[in-house]
Amino acid sequence: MNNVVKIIGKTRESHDTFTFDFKSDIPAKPGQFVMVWIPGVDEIPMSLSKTGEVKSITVKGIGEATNALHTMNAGDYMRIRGPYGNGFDLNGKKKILAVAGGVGAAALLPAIAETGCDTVIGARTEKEIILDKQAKDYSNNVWISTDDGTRGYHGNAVELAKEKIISEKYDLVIGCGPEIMLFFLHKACKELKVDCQLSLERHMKCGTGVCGCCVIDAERVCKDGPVFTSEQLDGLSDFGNRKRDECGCIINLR
Amino acid sequence: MNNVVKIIGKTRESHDTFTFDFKSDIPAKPGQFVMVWIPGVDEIPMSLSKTGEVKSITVKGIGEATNALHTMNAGDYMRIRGPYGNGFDLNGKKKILAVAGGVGAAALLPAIAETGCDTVIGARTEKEIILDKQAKDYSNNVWISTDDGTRGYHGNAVELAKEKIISEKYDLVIGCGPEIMLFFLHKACKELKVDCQLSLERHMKCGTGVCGCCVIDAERVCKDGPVFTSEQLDGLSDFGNRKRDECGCIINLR
Amino acid sequence: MGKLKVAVGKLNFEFPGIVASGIMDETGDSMVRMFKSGAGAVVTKSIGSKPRPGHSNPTFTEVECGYVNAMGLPNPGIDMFEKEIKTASSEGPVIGSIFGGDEKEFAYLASRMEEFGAVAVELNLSCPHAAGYGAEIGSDPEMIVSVVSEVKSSVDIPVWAKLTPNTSSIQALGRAAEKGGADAVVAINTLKAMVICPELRKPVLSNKFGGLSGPGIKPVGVRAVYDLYSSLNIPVIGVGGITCWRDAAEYIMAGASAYQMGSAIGITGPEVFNEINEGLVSFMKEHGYETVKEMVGVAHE
Amino acid sequence: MGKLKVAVGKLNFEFPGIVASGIMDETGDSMVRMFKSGAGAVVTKSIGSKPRPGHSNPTFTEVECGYVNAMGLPNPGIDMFEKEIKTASSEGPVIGSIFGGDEKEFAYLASRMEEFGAVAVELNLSCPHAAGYGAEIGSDPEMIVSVVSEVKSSVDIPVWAKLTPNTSSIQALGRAAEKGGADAVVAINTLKAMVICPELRKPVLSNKFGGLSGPGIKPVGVRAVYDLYSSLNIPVIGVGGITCWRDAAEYIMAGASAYQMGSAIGITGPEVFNEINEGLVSFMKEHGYETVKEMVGVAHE
Ligand SMILES: Cc1cc2nc3c(=O)[nH]c(=O)nc-3n(C[C@H](O)[C@H](O)[C@H](O)COP(=O)(O)OP(=O)(O)OC[C@H]3O[C@@H](n4cnc5c(N)ncnc54)[C@H](O)[C@@H]3O)c2cc1C
Ligand SMILES: Cc1cc2nc3c(=O)[nH]c(=O)nc-3n(C[C@H](O)[C@H](O)[C@H](O)COP(=O)(O)OP(=O)(O)OC[C@H]3O[C@@H](n4cnc5c(N)ncnc54)[C@H](O)[C@@H]3O)c2cc1C
Ligand SMILES: Cc1cc2nc3c(=O)[nH]c(=O)nc-3n(C[C@H](O)[C@H](O)[C@H](O)COP(=O)(O)O)c2cc1C
Ligand SMILES: Cc1cc2nc3c(=O)[nH]c(=O)nc-3n(C[C@H](O)[C@H](O)[C@H](O)COP(=O)(O)O)c2cc1C
Ligand code: FES
Ligand code: FES
Repeated sequence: MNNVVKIIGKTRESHDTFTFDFKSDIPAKPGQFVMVWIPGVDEIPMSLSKTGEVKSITVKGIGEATNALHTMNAGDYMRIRGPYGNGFDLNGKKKILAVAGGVGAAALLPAIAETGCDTVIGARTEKEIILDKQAKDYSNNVWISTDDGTRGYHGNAVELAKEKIISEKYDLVIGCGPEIMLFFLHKACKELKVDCQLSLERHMKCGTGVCGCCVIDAERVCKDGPVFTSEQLDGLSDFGNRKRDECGCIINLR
Repeated sequence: MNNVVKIIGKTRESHDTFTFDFKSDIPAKPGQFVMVWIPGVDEIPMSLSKTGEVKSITVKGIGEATNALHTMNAGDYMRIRGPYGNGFDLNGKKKILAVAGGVGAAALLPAIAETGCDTVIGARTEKEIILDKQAKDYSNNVWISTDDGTRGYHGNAVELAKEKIISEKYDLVIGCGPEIMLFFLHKACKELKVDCQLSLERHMKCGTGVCGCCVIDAERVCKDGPVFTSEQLDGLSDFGNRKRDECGCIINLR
Repeated sequence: MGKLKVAVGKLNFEFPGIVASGIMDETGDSMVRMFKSGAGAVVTKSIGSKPRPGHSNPTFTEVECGYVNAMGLPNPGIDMFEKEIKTASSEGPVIGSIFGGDEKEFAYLASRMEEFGAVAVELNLSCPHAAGYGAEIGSDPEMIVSVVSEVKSSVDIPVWAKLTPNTSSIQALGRAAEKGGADAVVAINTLKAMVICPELRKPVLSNKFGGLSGPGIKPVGVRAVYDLYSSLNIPVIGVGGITCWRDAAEYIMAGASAYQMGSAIGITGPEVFNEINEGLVSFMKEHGYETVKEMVGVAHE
Repeated sequence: MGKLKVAVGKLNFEFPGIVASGIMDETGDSMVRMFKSGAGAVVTKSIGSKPRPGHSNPTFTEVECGYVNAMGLPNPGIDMFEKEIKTASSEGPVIGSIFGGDEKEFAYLASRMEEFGAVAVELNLSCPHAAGYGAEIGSDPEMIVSVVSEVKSSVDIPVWAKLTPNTSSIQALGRAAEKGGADAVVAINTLKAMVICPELRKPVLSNKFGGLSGPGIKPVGVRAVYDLYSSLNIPVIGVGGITCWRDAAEYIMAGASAYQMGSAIGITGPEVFNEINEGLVSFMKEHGYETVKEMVGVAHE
């Protein structure tokens, strides 16, 4: 569970995002995450962007902890806990579409690698698109969308995904990205009557289902999630609406 | 390791010895033993006299704890720890002779059952002979000796064993019984150049190699033993000569 | 399952297992889920006067035999907590855990909890990793007497005192709680602990120190309960490392009228409450116990 | 393996791992075996004035994360022990552990140990399960000062005080030992504990109570060492739950100049000393430590 790993590779994915590779023989499933310690700074959840013997995390620098992580290099030691969470359930699903928003592509990459599924990667603008090349290594169809039209489809990922769902008739949509995007993706999937599994985020402390701080309604995102099915999402009144801060105080999402 | 078992059968083996059967799926090897708790009285080591899914201990009443154990019946609960110790190494040995002194037959029975080996069971007098019928279920040759000649060979088990070793040419002798008997059995085996593995006894507390109270020289009888090979016994100056009491004070055996 | 009804003083619970403070009890919905999983009652996360984020991460880590945590008493503050208790109380009995820096703060928080509908308050006199709170108050018997009696004089609901095992005599702490008028004592909170990462040369938790919970501390908790049962007249509630019915039975026989579980909710999941309920029922059937009460303290006979 | 040499005050040991009192150290031959397995020193079983059988069986049981024991200080008495120490001392440094009912008894036993050739004495001020001895003396700082200073005035070899974790402040106990003149403190002894068997409705150990050792207590020991290191000027020796090199490194970084192991000798075997020696050497190589000393207390930086 607690592991000290050595970084064996660091790759720039975009202006603000790096991937860190490390070896670990602990088994992990697509969609699972680890808690990463940045000594003296923080410990934060990160999806595994590779789940084989070589594993990786793909970190977008958005604040103190992620920027501190960016200063690490090959040869440095990192203490991680995990993997945690349920991951995606990909068994018996034939035709899958992965829909990523921004750094959400990191959480989907192992599922794309495992299934070779079609993929939509959306972002605000061209330079925010990440992991599209890696996705292409596994998938025949990797479609890009940007809100500003600087690359690929002009519009958001959900709109593009809707078109593809209609034309390609998927059995399952898997998704990860900003909650508001996932909220509309879930809605779209319901309309189009396709199952979905979406990976959510909440503030995390223990990562392992003990402290209860990451609950969405009564579900622990770290343990019962982070991946939830269409039916589960139907029953979660917090989804797209509310989260809680470190104190447990409610924050309205919109 | 700690197990509460229910006694499922109680069999009288002789005027002062009973066998108690119980179920336990913890794997055990011939020659291993358990620590048996007699609440309010003591906890004592007992060899397993069956080592399959149904296990048993065969208890000779000689003092407070063993006599208290005798009052137990089918349906009663018993807390045992174990199995402990190394057990006999029977791999690759073709022709084996088991030599039992008194209740030592209990420790040998599982090895006899596993290998069908020839067996010598000795005792002071006829009514002390136990488990000979059970041994016959597995073994073609079960020879009896009594010191007073009331049954079988007139003489002690070591003398009888010597004759058989000479006539039958065994690869290995396994033995359990009073230390003085084992001392002479070891000597006999050396003279006759046959390997032996003998199961020893010392006062035991932890049973698991921690407290150090059961050492013979520097070997923990509970963990490194209770079964020792000819070569090991050659190096043990305490063997046949000295043991220690509960305080750790030396008691000379002769 | 009627066999499993227990009473702690004048309070009655459907099941003997109670959710320990700090585990899946920060929100009303979580508490409801725990009732549905077979908990007889839920103790809330320890609540203070104001919103408090607790220590920064890392606040938690697994160790070989449990967890070490230094959450640092994060909580949304008593005002915000009314809603959570209201939600939870509709489904089962809620015990309000509170922490304060002095008698007055404890008394204030207790009366708010009573007002919200908590069936009892549990005084956190034992958290080992929050400066100025918890064990820093609860290690001193005189301070315990004074906090408990102040709270007693301001509420009508039962008052439970949760004690620390980081002491040379938990009996002395228990006697102080009883003297102050406590209706029950709860033992144990976590043991003072630390985890260091050799490669990174540092204590892992941001607070450096934390509290050890889980299976590793069970024998310590059982002994604490045994000791308290033999020296107090008020009920004892056992907590520490329970993960299966045998553990629960050990605590009950040591003298616990009811038991709490925390770490097991991470190790096994919320369903651990139901599993243990079932295990206890079949144990009781096999051994001829009609009620849990018949088992309480039998190890002293 | 020269990298592993350590000093505790004026004593030098080839390896940092020391056999803890009470484990494979009742006879001279056992102690010799432990030296051959890579122990840098051996602490003897705690020895008293007279032969003593200890508590009757059961004295020991496994628990999920270690052992609970109440051996009850069995020992052959100081007179008989001369021979054992002589045998062991020829192969390595022996530290004589002693327990007494008062200052005079401790002082007498210490001087006998010195006479036999022990390189130091370790005062058992912490055994949690022997009436009138151990923690019953060692929970009171004043008593510690008085025992340690009496022993100091009767021997020339270093005096180590072994402390109990069953206290609200192990620092206070450590400061008392230092004030009495102790040359080092050893922490921790076992935690007060109990195991009950539900089917048989009784505490398992004949003494009812016992002490918890093994992996489960490691985070408690690491914290104790960390606390002692930051409040004392004398060396600290760490003990409690060490079974692998990472555990040893945790203790060293918390501030231990050397460490002891007990339960691991049952869990892994005597060879655990060599295994950890090797593990530490490769860790030190990878992380650029030339000596164990460079690692001592680095977690405080
Ligand atoms: C299951 C899960 C998987 C994730 N996977 C990835 C990933 O693969 N790549 C990636 O770049 N990011 C991922 N994140 C988000 C990542 O954890 C945050 O970006 C990071 O914690 C921000 O920390 P900071 O100190 O840099 O920013 P801050 O300025 O401290 O915080 C910015 C925001 O990050 C979020 N955040 C901070 N701490 C936590 C925490 N302990 N738990 C959850 N959210 C927190 C909050 O929403 C906060 O408002 C994941 C989050 C979750 C819950
Ligand atoms: C590995 C091993 C396997 C054994 N297997 C069997 C067996 O299968 N059947 C059987 O009948 N007996 C067996 N014994 C012997 C049995 O343990 C003793 O007969 C029993 O402990 C006597 O207890 P008591 O209270 O009845 O007698 P007591 O009057 O208390 O003691 C009589 C003698 O028993 C021995 N004894 C007592 N306590 C212990 C102890 N804790 N450890 C070791 N010896 C002790 C001592 O030599 C003592 O002098 C075995 C012993 C060992 C060490
Ligand atoms: C993550 C976590 C948070 C905790 N928070 C609190 C708390 O807020 N108040 C409290 O009194 N105890 C708290 N505790 C202690 C538990 O209530 C319980 O006493 C302890 O964990 C031992 O029980 P367990 O082994 O079943 O977990 C917390 C424990 C954990 C693991
Ligand atoms: C079987 C056993 C016997 C012990 N006997 C003694 C003793 O005689 N004197 C003493 O100071 N400590 C004794 N201890 C405590 C150990 O020396 C040590 O402090 C404790 O077990 C924690 O270390 P560990 O986890 O490595 O075992 C004993 C421990 C065990 C398990
Ligand atoms: S982060 Fe603690 S329960 Fe999810
Ligand atoms: S009985 Fe304890 S070491 Fe053998």
